[in-house]
This record gives sequence, C-alpha cells and structure tokens, in this order.
Amino acid sequence: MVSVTRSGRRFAAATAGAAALALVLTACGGGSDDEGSSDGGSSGAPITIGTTDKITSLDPAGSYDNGSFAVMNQVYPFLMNTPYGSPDVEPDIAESAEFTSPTEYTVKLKAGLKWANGNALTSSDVKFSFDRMVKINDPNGPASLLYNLDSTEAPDDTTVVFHLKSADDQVFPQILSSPVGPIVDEDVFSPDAVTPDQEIVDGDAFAGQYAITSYKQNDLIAYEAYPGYKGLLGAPKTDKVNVKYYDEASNLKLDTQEGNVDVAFRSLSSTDIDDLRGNDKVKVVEGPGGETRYITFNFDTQPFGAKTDDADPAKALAVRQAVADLIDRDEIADQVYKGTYTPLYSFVPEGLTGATEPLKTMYGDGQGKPDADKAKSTLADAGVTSPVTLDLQYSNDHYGPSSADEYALIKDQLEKSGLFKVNLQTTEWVQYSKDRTADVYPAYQLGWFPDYSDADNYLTPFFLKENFLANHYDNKAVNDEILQQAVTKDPDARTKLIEKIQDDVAADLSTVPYLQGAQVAVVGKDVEGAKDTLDASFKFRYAALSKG
Amino acid sequence: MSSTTTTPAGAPRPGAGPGAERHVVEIRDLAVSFATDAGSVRAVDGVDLTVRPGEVLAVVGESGSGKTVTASTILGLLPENATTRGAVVLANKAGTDEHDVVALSPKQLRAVRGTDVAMVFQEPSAVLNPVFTVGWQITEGLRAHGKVSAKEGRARAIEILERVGIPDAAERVDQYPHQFSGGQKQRIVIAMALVLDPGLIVADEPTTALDVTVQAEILDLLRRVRDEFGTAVVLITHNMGVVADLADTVAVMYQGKVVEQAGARELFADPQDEYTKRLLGSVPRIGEATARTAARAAGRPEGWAEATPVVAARDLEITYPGRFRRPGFPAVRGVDLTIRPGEVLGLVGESGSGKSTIGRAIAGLTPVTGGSLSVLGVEMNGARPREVRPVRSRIGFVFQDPSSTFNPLLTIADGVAEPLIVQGRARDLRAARARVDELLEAVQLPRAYGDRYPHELSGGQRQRASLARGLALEPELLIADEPTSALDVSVQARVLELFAELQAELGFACLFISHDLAVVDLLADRIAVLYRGQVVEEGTGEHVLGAPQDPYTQRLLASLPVPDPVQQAERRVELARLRSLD
Amino acid sequence: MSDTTLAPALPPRPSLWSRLPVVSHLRQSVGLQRFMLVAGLVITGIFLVVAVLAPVLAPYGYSQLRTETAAFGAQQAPSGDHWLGTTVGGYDVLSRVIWGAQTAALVIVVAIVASIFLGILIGLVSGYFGGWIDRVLVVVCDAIYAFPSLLLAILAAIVISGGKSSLWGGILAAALSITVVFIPQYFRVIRAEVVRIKTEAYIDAARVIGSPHRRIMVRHVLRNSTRTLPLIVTLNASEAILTLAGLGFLGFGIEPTAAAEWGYDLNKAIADVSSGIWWTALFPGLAIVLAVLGITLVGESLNDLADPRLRSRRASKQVAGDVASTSVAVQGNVVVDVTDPGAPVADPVRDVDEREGRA
Amino acid sequence: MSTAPSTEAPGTPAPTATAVAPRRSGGGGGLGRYIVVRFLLIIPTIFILVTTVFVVMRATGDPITAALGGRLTPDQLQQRIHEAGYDRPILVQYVEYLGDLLHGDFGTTLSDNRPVTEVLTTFGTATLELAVYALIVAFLVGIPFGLLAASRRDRLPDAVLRVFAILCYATPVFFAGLLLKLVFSVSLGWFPVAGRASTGTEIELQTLDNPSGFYLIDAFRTGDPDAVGDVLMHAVLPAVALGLLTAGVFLRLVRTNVIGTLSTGYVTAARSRGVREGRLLRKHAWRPALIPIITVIGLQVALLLSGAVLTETTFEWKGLGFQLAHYLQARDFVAVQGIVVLIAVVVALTNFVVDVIAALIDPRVRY
Repeated sequence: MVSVTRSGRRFAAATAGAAALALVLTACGGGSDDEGSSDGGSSGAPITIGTTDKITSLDPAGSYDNGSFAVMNQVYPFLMNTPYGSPDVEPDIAESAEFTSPTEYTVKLKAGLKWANGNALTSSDVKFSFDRMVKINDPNGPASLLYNLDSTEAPDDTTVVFHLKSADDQVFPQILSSPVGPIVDEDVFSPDAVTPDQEIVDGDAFAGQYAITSYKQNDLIAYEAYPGYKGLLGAPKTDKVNVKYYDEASNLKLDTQEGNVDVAFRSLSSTDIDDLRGNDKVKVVEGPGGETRYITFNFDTQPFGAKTDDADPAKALAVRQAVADLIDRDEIADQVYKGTYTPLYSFVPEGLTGATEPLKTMYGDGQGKPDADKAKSTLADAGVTSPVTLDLQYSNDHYGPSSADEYALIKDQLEKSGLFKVNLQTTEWVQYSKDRTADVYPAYQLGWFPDYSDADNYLTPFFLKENFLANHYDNKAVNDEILQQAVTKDPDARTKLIEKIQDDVAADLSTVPYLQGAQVAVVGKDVEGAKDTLDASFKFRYAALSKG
Repeated sequence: MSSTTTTPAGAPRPGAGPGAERHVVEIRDLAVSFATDAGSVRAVDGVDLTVRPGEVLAVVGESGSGKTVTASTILGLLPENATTRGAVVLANKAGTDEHDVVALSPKQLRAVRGTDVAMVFQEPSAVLNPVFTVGWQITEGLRAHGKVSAKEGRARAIEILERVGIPDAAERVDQYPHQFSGGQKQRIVIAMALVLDPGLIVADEPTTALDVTVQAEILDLLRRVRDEFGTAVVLITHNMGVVADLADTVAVMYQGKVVEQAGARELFADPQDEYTKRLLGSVPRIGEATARTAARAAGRPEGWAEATPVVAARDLEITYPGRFRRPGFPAVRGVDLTIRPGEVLGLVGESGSGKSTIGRAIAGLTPVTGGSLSVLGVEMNGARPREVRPVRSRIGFVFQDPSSTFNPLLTIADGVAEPLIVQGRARDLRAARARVDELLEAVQLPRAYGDRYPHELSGGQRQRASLARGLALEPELLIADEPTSALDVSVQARVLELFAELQAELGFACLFISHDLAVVDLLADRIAVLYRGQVVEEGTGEHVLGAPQDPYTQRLLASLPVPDPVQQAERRVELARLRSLD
Repeated sequence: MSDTTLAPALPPRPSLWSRLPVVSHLRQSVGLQRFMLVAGLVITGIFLVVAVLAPVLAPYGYSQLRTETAAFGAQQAPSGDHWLGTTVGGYDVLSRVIWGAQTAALVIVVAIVASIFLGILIGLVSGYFGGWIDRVLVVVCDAIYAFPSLLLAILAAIVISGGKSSLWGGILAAALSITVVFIPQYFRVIRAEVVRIKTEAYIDAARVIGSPHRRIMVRHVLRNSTRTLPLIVTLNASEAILTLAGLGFLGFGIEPTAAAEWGYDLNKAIADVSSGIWWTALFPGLAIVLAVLGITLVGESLNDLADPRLRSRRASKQVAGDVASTSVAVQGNVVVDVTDPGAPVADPVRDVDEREGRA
Repeated sequence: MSTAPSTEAPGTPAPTATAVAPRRSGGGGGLGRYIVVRFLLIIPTIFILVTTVFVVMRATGDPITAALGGRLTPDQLQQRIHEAGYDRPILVQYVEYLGDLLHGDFGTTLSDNRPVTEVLTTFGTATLELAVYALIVAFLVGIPFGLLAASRRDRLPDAVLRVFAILCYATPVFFAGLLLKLVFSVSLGWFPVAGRASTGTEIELQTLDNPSGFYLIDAFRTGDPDAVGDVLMHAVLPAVALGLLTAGVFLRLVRTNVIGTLSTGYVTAARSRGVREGRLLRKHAWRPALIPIITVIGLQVALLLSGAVLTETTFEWKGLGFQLAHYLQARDFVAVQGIVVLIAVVVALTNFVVDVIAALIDPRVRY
C-alpha cells in the first residue's frame, strides 16, 4: 500500500538521527531474512493465525473466557453445536438430541467415536465431563451455566440422559454448545481438579476437528487435522494450522502486513484494521459479532433514582430516555472504532434469532440519529431542569484500549446538547467490578460476550429481578416474559416473546445499548473461507480456512 | 625582595667539586598562574633555582608559598588550568643532554620523566596503585622507557627493593601496596623513582605523612640516595628539622618568590632575610620552656599536689567494638593518669597510640570499657548521659582539624555562643554577643570576625576562635587535641603563645595532646608518653625529654630532627646508636 | 603579630542570588560544561514555562474533542487547525503535548516534595542514631532500592489509585507511586551525608558542650546534609518523568479526560505508528526525550561542578593574577591552595547514578 | 557506626580515589566472613519484598473478581471468593503462603492455571536471554565509549558521547523500540518485527527434548543454521533497545570513574615515571575504576528488569517482566508473588555475586 510506505518513510527520515547509531550497530546483520524458516509443514499449505487472545486453561472446567474457548472449539467435541452460518444448534457428535420428558434431555452419540489418543469416546466420557464440571466448580470455570442440570446418566455407551431441574428448558441445548459443553477424555482428565494444559496435550485428549501437536501457552499452538472427527462440521480444509499469540496488537498487525501471519483474528485495533483495509496484500473480512456495549443505569442512584433525595421514577426514566436520544452511535462507531463496531439499537444483537431494533424508532430522530430537541422536550415534559449532572463511569482496562476515547466522545455528545453535565470517571477493573454492584456508580459502562448464541443469553442475565447487573431494575412483566420464553417450545412463539421483551425493556431503558462488535478477520489475499466461519455462532473455526 | 636571588653559596660538600659548573636542573624566571573560580591567581613569580649533581636542595616555605608548584614544574606535572612562563632546563644524569621542560611536547616530556627526573610524593598510600603488585609498578617505569623482558624487569625490581631496604624483596615484590607499612610504602615509592637511575629526584614533603620515627628512617634513605646513587634531590618541605637533617643548600620561598637561598649551615646559623629569621624563630625547640615550667611549678600553692585531681584514670581501658562479632580493637590498654587543677599534662605519642581516644573519653565522646576514669568527680565508666551532662559545661575542647571545627553554615559568633546558649547562660545569640566579643578579644581576634563564616578565616584564626569556644564556659578542664598540627609553624607559634598566656591567666587544667615533642614541651607541666595504648614514661619535660629512661622515648626523641644542622648531625649519631641496640 | 589590631577587609561576599545552587554553578562553569549547563537550563526553562502557561499556550483543552461548530475528527494529519494533527481519540496533539508538560511538572513537584520530606526524615534519624533502627531501615530501603523501580511503581499505583481518575487523584497516585521509589534514594543519600557529618569536628564540638540531640540534628546535621539535594532533585526529576511515562505506557497512569499524559498518548499511538500515522507518537515521544534531556543536562552539569575531579577549569592565556591572594601570608589570609582543587567532596551523585536510566 | 556492608559500596561518599574503600579492616578470613554476611543479608531482603507484595496484592482485590466480575452476579462472585478462601483473615493467608513458600511450593497461577515454577522457568529464561544480549550491547557500547570520553575529556568526542549517553537514558525504551521497529523492520525490512523466533523456528525448537528455554542454545542444538540465524535476527532490535538504555548509564559510569582515577596520585605518579597516556588510561586508571563500576553494574540489574518490562511489551518478547504486568492486572497474586520472589532472588544474588567479584578484584580484600 503506497501511502503507508510513504508516510512510513517520512517518519523514518524524521527519526533517522536517533536511529543512526542503531544502524551502525546492526548493519552487520542486515543481509539475512527470516522468512525462509516460517514454513515448517510438509503437506498442503499450512496456515498461520495470529491473535491477541489469552488462554487461561485448556481444561473446560478451569476457564470461562473467549481465548480458552476459542481453542476448545477446535479440539474438543460437543454434543450440540452451531453449523456454519447459523446461530441455532444441531447435534454435533450426537446422532440425535431431544427432550424425552419435560425434565429429561436425551442425547444419542454416533457410534465408533475415538479420541486422538485411541481411547474410545463413549457416553461415559460425556457423563464424566459434566460430572466433573459440577464437582470441580472452579472459581474460574463456567460451572454456573449448568444451573438447570440435576444429574447426568449414561445408560449405555452411546446414550446420555440429562436430568434437568426445571421442565422444558429451551436453552439447554444451547448450553451444551457453550463453554461448559466440551466433552473430555476421562482417561486423561482428572475427575476432581483442573488438569494442567501440558497433561492434556501430552495425553492427546482431543476429538474435535483438530488435535494439538505442539503447545506453548499463550505463545504458540500447532494444530493438525484430526481424521477421527465425524461430527456436524466435517473435515478441515487445511491440515496444519499454527496459531501465534500476540500481546501487542500492533505487532500482530505488522506481521500480518508483512505476510508472516495469514489470518489475524481478534483483536486488531480499529486503526490497524482501517489501515489494512487499504492494503491490497490482505483482505478484511467481517461478520456479525456477539459482543455488545451498553450504559447501565443504577435505578437507585441515578439522577432521580429511588434512593436519591429527589426520587422520582418518571424523571429518572426521562433522564435515561434523554441519554438514549442523544447518543450518536454512528459517530462512535466511525470515529472510535472505524467500523469494527456497529451501532446497536437493541439488547439482542443483530444476527440472532429474534433480534429487533426497538431503540432505533423509539429514541432519537427515529432513524438511529440523535435528536437534541427531542431529548430536551423529554426532560422538560418530565419536569427535569437541565443540565442534569450525570456521573458516568467506565473501565479503562477491561473493554479494550478505546474505552477512554469512546466515553470521552459520549461525554462530549451528551454535553454538546447543553442538557447534561457529565463527570467522567474511570476505575481499574477489579475495583470497578466491586463498586458497580455496590451501588457506587449511577451510570456505567458494561459489555457482554455471549456464552451461547441465543437471545436468551442477552436477556436472562440482565433483566430478571435478580440479575448480573444488580442495578435494581424490577419489572414484573418483563421478568415473567423472560421466564416464559425459556420454556416455550414453539420456536415462532418464542421468537415473538423475545421481540416483545426487547420492546418492553426498551421502554424502561434498564440499559442503553449502543454498540455491537463486528467479528473482523484480516486474511492474506490467498486465504479463503474466513467469511464462512464469521457467523452468528461467534465461534471462529480454523477448519473453514484454506490457503490457495 | 632584595634578597630574591642570592647567589648560591659555594659547594657545601667537597665531593661535588668537579661537577660544580654543571646543573641537573636550572630554573630561570619561572612564573606559574592558575585559573580558579576567583579568577587568575599567581602561584610562582619569578623563581630562579639551580641544582648541581649529587646535591640536596631543600625548598622551604609555608602553605601557598609556591614550593610544590615549583617542584611539579620540573616534571611538567602541572594541572590543566596552569599557565607557565620562564624556563626549566633539565639535564640528564650524565650531563650529555638538556631540555627546557616548559617547552617540551607531551611526547618528549614523557621521555624525560623517569629517566632524567623522578618524583617522590607526600602520601605514599595514594601514589601506589592498589590493584597492582609493587613489582609490576616498579617494572612499569622500566617498560615505559624501553623493552624490558618480564624476567629482567622482575630481577631489577627485586634488586632496587633490596637497595631501599625492603627485607625479603624477592617474595614481597609480588605483594600489593596495602600489605606494606607506611614507611615501607615510601621506600617503594623511592625505589620506583630510583629504578631508572635519574639524575634528579624531586621529593615533595616525603615524610610529612609519616610518624617521626619512620621519618628518620626515610631521611636516612634519602641521604643514601644522594650518597650511593649520586642522585641530586630537590626536597620540598615545611619542616625546618628535616631541612637541617638532609639539605646541602636551602631555598626559602614566600608568596611565590625565593626570598633567600644559601648553604644549609649558613642559613641556619645566619639567616639574612626577615622572613627566614621569623620562620626559624617560630620553630619550637625542646628545652626552650624549661625555665617557664620550673617557675610555674615553684609558684604552686601548698597542698596542691594533694588536691582532688581534675582527671584521674586508673587502669583505663578503651576498646572499639569490632564488626561482625570480630574482636574489638583495644586503643587504650591500662593507662594511669592524673591531671591536677591548673596543671597542663602533655600527652605525646605517634599515630595509633591512643592519645586522642583518651581525650575523647574524658570529654565523654567515647565510652570507657574498662578501669576507672573520674572526670571532675564523675565516674565515666558506665556513666549515664544524664550524669555526664553537668560535667560537660565544665570541660572545654579544642579540636585538631581547623577546617571542620565550626559548622560551615553558622557564623563564628554563632559557634562561640553555642555553649552559652546550650548551657542556658544566654537565651539567644544577641544576649550572648557581649560575652562572645569578650572571648574573641581574649583570643586576640577582632570582634568583627564574629560575623564571618568559618571559611572566611584562616586556619590559625579558626583555631583561636575554637579556643574561644572552648573557654566560653570558663571550664576547669580544657582538652586540646593536636590543636596546632595542621598549622604552619609561624601560625603555630603564635597560637601556642596565646594558649600559654590564657592558661596562665585563667588557670584551667589542661590535657594537651600532640605528636610533636617540642610543642608539648613548650606548654606542659608534665609529659606522658603513650605507645600502643600504654603510658611508657611520665614526668616533667626536663625529666622525660632531658633524660629519657624508656627506650621508646629515647628513640622518639632521637628521631625528632632539630632545626640546626650541627645539632642534628649529633642526633643522628645518637639515633644510629639506639637502633644498633635493638 | 600584627593580625590582631585590624580586621583585614574581606573580598565582598557574593550576593544571595549568586550563591543559589544553580546560579553559583553557572558562574563556576566554563567551556563545554557551561554549554551543557546552559543548554539544559534553556530546555528545562522552556519545559517549565510551557507547564505553567499551558492554559494560555495550548490552542485547545486537553480533553477537548470539538470546536463550537464541529468535531476535530480522529487521526487528522497536521494542518492549520491542528498543527500537530489529532490523536486516535480525536484530541489535538499539540494541546495534549503542552498540557502534558503541566502534568509532568506537577507529578515531579509532588513526588519530589513528598520523597524529600520522608527521605530526609528517616535518613536523618537513621543516620544520626544508628543502632538497630538504622540497620533495619537500611536493609528495608536496600530491599526496595534493589527492586525494579517501574514494577515497584506499578504496585504502588495499584494500591494508591484504587481507580481514582480526577486530575489531582491521578497526579497524586502517579506522584506517590514514584515517591515510593525515590524514598530509599533520598534515605541513602541523606543517611550517607549524616554519617559523614557525624564524624566532623563541629558535631563533636556540639556534643562536648552538651547540646541535646534534637538541637544537633536540626542545627548542625540537617542543614549541612542537604547540600547535595539540588543535584539529586534534578536527576530524580528526569527519572520521575520516565517513570510516569512508563506507568502511562503500561496503562497504570492518568486517564486522558483527567489530564494529558505523554506516556499514555504514546501507548495509544502505537497502532498509529504501524499504520503510517506518525504524528501521534512522535511529538509526545520527543517531549519526553527533550524534557528528560534538559533536566539531565542540568543535573549532570551540577554533578560535574560539585565534584572537583570532574570540574574543568580554563587555563588563562598568560601568566597573570595576584600572588598575595594565593599565599598564606603572615597576616593569615584566606587559603586558596590552587594545586589541590578543593577539599575532597563526596560524590552524592553516585547513589543516583546507580539507579538512573530506568524505563 | 559504620554502614552495613550492603550499602557500603554505593553509600560511601568517598570519591573514586578511595572508592576502592577497604571493605574490611583487618586481615585473615575477611573475605570469607564478608561473603557469608553478605549472603545472609539476601534473606531479609527477600522476606521484606515478599511481605510487601503479599500485603499489597491482597489489599487490592482478588483474582476472581478480576476474571469474572463482568460475568457473574455479586452473589455468585462472593460465593466463589469464599470457596477459594480469599475472604479469610489476611494473616492466616500470609502464614499459609509463607509455609508453602518454605516448602518450595510456589502454587499454581490463578488466572491461567499454570504451575508458578513453570511460569518462572519459561519466562525467566526468556528475560534472562534478553538481559544477556542487552548487557553485551551495553558493555560493547558503554565501556569503550566511556573510556574514549574520559580520555578526550571536555573535547568534542566527550561532548558528543555525553549527549549520546543522556539521549540513551532520556529516550524511553518503548519509544526507542518503536523507532527501531519502524526504521529497521518496517521501512528497511532488515529485522523481524517482534517475537523471539518465527513460527517455524519456534515449532522446531519445541520438538527438542528438554528445551533449555534459551532460544539461541536450543537453536544450536537443532543443528539448523537457519534457526540460529532466525533467533539471532529476532534478538537484535530488543537487545539494542534495552542495551542502549543501559549503555548510557555504563558510559557515564565508566567516564566518571575513570576521570576520577585519572586524577589520583597513583596515576600522577605513573605519569611522572613516563608511562604513556594510553597505558595510564587502560591500566592504571581502568583497573581501580573497575571496582566501583562493577559494584554499580550489579545494581543495574534492577534497571534492566524495569526496562525489560517495557522492551518485552514492545517487542513481543514473552518474558517475565511483561508477564508480571499481566498478572498484576489480573490480580493473580500467586503468580505475582512467585515472580517477585524470583526477581528479588535474582537481584539479591546478582548484587551478591558482583560484590564478591569486586572484592576479588580488590587485592586489599583478597589478601
């Protein structure tokens, strides 16, 4: 790309003086090149993937984060999984999965499954996987997702019966595809403790599309296609995949640009992606993302909140509505994120079954743009005297490096109207996590990444009476509707219900969602297939990629 | 001024006759100035000097007279901020070659150094590189002036070490400087100078840092350098005794000029210049004050000897604690001492003899670890600070180093008033000022000096002020720890005089500590000689110095060079006799 | 003899102004050393002026994103409106650089004042009384001193900040984090000085006359042990800038809406650099380099001038000067022994040397 | 009261002329005793640091909130914290931790479930490798240039070198790293952008039995010249960035101390014997100056580690300092404490070794 090189040179010239000595010192090694050794594979064209993800643990019981789950998706089998291009789950290594009674969910495994180490993969492994998950209940683990699982039973080698606590749980199949769902080898994994990564790798306890051949935590993983995988997703297009773990996004970007990395996925900075869009050696591939950003209001401590001196629910609502009116989502998405995030007008992100955009029409100018006049009249009608002082908190270290810019812009947007006086504050994440649930922050930033790709995961944790936000939002109708959708068997009826919930919450504005993260992969010109796996399942599968 | 360039007197030693026309070095109209913060200052101003082969020329003067600068010029060793004018013509030992050092290029200068002229410095510990063996350092000079094999260099190093009197030279050649005593180090420095057989050695205060007994040995060695090696010596010194001991001819410098130059015997016998006369007059001589001491002893009231002593030490022991559970160092080992009211006790000893430690213990600055020490009726061994405090107001102390006796940030008046304020005799400086002025006048300092800062006073003035401070509380006991050892002789003479006057007038008892027998003799009623933490001899000056009984005292006395060449020659004989007894 | 009748006139005592630390040093310096000192003073002066006048000099506020009419836009190249362009967050680079000087200056001042107070206090007590308190303090300070300072500052930042982001909260957190690093340094320097001064005769003199400890400590020890402070302060000031920048770079510093901070801006600019957007990184980086360079030049010059071995003097062109002033006359004038340039002066900087150059 | 030995070398106000300050007075057994005492002093140093870090880490939050504060409800969080025992009295946890530590049990990291010993060896070797490279650069640049500056004192080379030294020190490592990367990797393409080796080499190194963790050694063991070259090429820029920082300090240190010894009596004395200026510099001035220099270099380890945090971040060098920053953010106190103990041990041991070396160079201590 011409402009990059040119401005790079300009920069180089400006700094040549400082670098002159380094030049002299290093000139001796100038001739050689490291590209020769980057190809280590023998068959096909191996692909190198770069990422800034972090792996906590390869053991499903010991991790509950995107980086670890990304690896598990490649190497462990699931009972239920999402096929390419769809957010909805189907049996993966299972032949069938269904409710055999309201509280019994029965899964039949395919016959003759084997682990990469040669062990047979049977229902006993499945029972083992879920039992140990519950038993270990690691503080870092996802066991709490199995809130509805009572017990697991393996009547024969290919049959697993899940006994559930509440009946007709429509979310349970989805949960089997979530971080709590990977099936592990009972001969390798410990039944009552998190198993160290190296033991897993040494035990070759893999049965997903790939098996790991070389593992250096958070540094380098080498994958090789596992021929014994007979599940939903089929055989990988590429035999060998290497994944390099980066700490600095800019290094990943440079290596991508230099061709040392074929696929960069999660997370280049918006500046980098914007820059690479104009680079003809690489392609920027985008897909819908499950990550959302929203402002949470604490119903007790926000302006006119229930515990404030001038408590007034109507005025409090007006304040939230005015905020919703004033936020310019396009400006944030463009200026701060350069299109790597897109405007979000609902609580359920675009791409999921049942997602609508209630906030687009209800607030602002009705087209998704802000409307200061409308905000002004909303406040005036409720009898709120402006400017309203709003203490707004964000975390500077948990939701990416751009949070500061994001919130500086939001502050600016709110204040520009003259209706708000925003005190922007930031707090380091651990303290932030404690403070936000202790009613310290009247309004604050949060983000969400789903456990499974179902609208339920964007509603249940947030808008029930007892929720993850702990913001004292309490709407009986919404509460009942959410509980209702989870047990509604008819997909259409359930979708209707989900749409209704979104409308209802949009009227209350427990939170103001404003951004949805797109999944962006930057791939070399000759790499195909990224588009196929950047779907609403939010699982990035290396198997879809191929290098021509 | 008129006597600046006295024609050198005739050859003092018959042996030097044939070379009389030749000069090893000839300095003509030398002037040197330095760039300093305060602008340019001139250190040497129109100096003419000549040294003949095999002659010892002593350049004498007080600090700042320019003598060291003159000597450094001969080797071209002046610092960068110096500017030189005039000529220093240096000949080699054979007299076949001549150079003007001032005009030489650095490379030529390097060739001359070591071969034609070498230097012996004041502080032998500082001029020996601590991380190389002495053999290596001696060979270094050889290697700098031509190819010398390691083996040959070593052999020559051993040879020269033997010649300067280092025993077991073959083994010790591989040792490091810190393994030698101070006197041996100076011998090694001299060996380094001699190894290239230069025609001239410049010795800059070669014995000042050494104890008097060691000094005598080094002076002997230098004499042998002249006699055995035939090397001329330029001896820079402030000590007239050293001059009398060693010099053939003497040049007296004052304010950058040579005020008088003459043969040694002539100069001591018949000084011409006013300054030379004054300088010689200032040098304390043993026996000078015998009459005065006797008169004082006669004037004591009856029963004086039985009066309660001001200080009484019985079997006093002071041990400095060791580190890391190492045994301590016993500085004082079983000393008995008494000082009666109004009496001056002189405490003499060489470095490390424990004399200062005793003074500090009496003042309560160093804890007593054994025996008994009663000061003004208070037992210091095991005394608590509360018990010592009242005693302090009755003791005065005058310290050795005039540069640090006063807090540099406070005026002299502040310093002198300090004891008055601390002891509650005055509330603040203003209240104390009248007494301060009185004290300053008592030590013959103008009142106005009270407003000056310590660095604005000369060393002698500071010691007077220090005396004023010591006397501020009208103490019954004054401890003077080497009060004059850092001063030039002329200044020392006046301070000592003042001291004697004040003592007579105020009648305080005094412990006068010094390494210099002559100085102690001048003031003390009784003298105690300290050697390795023990008193070896005690008595009146007449007794101790006139007829010493202890061998150490005898040696000490014989080692002290007297400022008279004739007498000193006799002393030397005596010292040689004492040594042979060992 | 004749010296008692009249006090000879002293050379006029230099004015208070010319006795001030830096001023007196400037007067002493010559040639290259003077050049370095002057260059350092000029750069440092500019830095301070910019820091004080930031509200006047900066075209925009440090957290300003738009004018009355329009937003600045992010990552705009240098132009008439934004001489140095805008950052990824849409701030004006020039303004951030200028305001950053103010932040740096505030942090330096707070950090140094705090560490001087605490360091002097414990250094004085420890050095003066000695004993087991001294030994414990020495071991503790040595332990802290030996630990990588940036990591120490990060630890301190986590404890102290607790997530406050207001201007003063951020500055105090950063400054106190740096203070934790500095205290051992001041402790060591002051303690070493105190231990040295304790052996000076005037302390013994004060003890002999029965001065109480507090009087000796305050009147004699304290005042004399602080002479090396200007030097350490300058060297520490440059270190403070680097530590602050390091903290900011690693994300433990001050937030952009609270104050402008160079290290933070550099951190944010990393991605820009690899995308050909050079102006967001270059200017904060240069600001750090220049500020540290200026202050270090001053500090090093002070060090050289304080140390007689390192101080250079110019030789005069001709033999000149007044003889009498150099010699100890019979009247006993001030001694200036020109061959030995000054009494041995301690090298207080060595302590600082060891630690310098972090980050 | 003399100073304790740990402060002696740097703390003494003595100028360099006497900087070879006699460490011990008294003779026999001095060195042995000194070494023992010096060694024993390591223990309180480590203890103090461990305690400080423990208190600091526990006072500022727990790893569970750090990891899952954005996912779980307050009750769930509290329950997990309770189960992990982080709500017990801090003293109990401290005693427990110290007990484990004494048994050599560093525990398992909380945020990524790895044995701390493995973390220490993996990342420790990486940092050590970087530090060694950087020291080589620092020595190669700092010492010759320092000598040159001292010998050409106050002349042009001195001026240039001094400004260079200050610039080395004044330029933050991350800024210097950025510039180096941009010029030599992006524009000129001479060196790789980041990392310790390219992917292929890394995989190759992984195949070795018992890889040492030192990539250069491992690369030699593979016998593949390309791998060696690859590892070396990756090391150049980080080593230069970190090395120059230290080189600036070394240069200044060498210059100051050599100028100091050049003005001592023994150099003047050697000059008076006609020894050449070059030899005066290289022999007479350099050797004694080396003693304080070495002592101070020991303290540079701390500086080097500070710089390593930033260098490692900039160049994707997966080392200890960098990892520490991550663990700090994750409140993974088990990991942080383990790393701090290691750093404390390394720093203390280095200072100890350096002191002993300095003592060995100094004949006054040796004999």
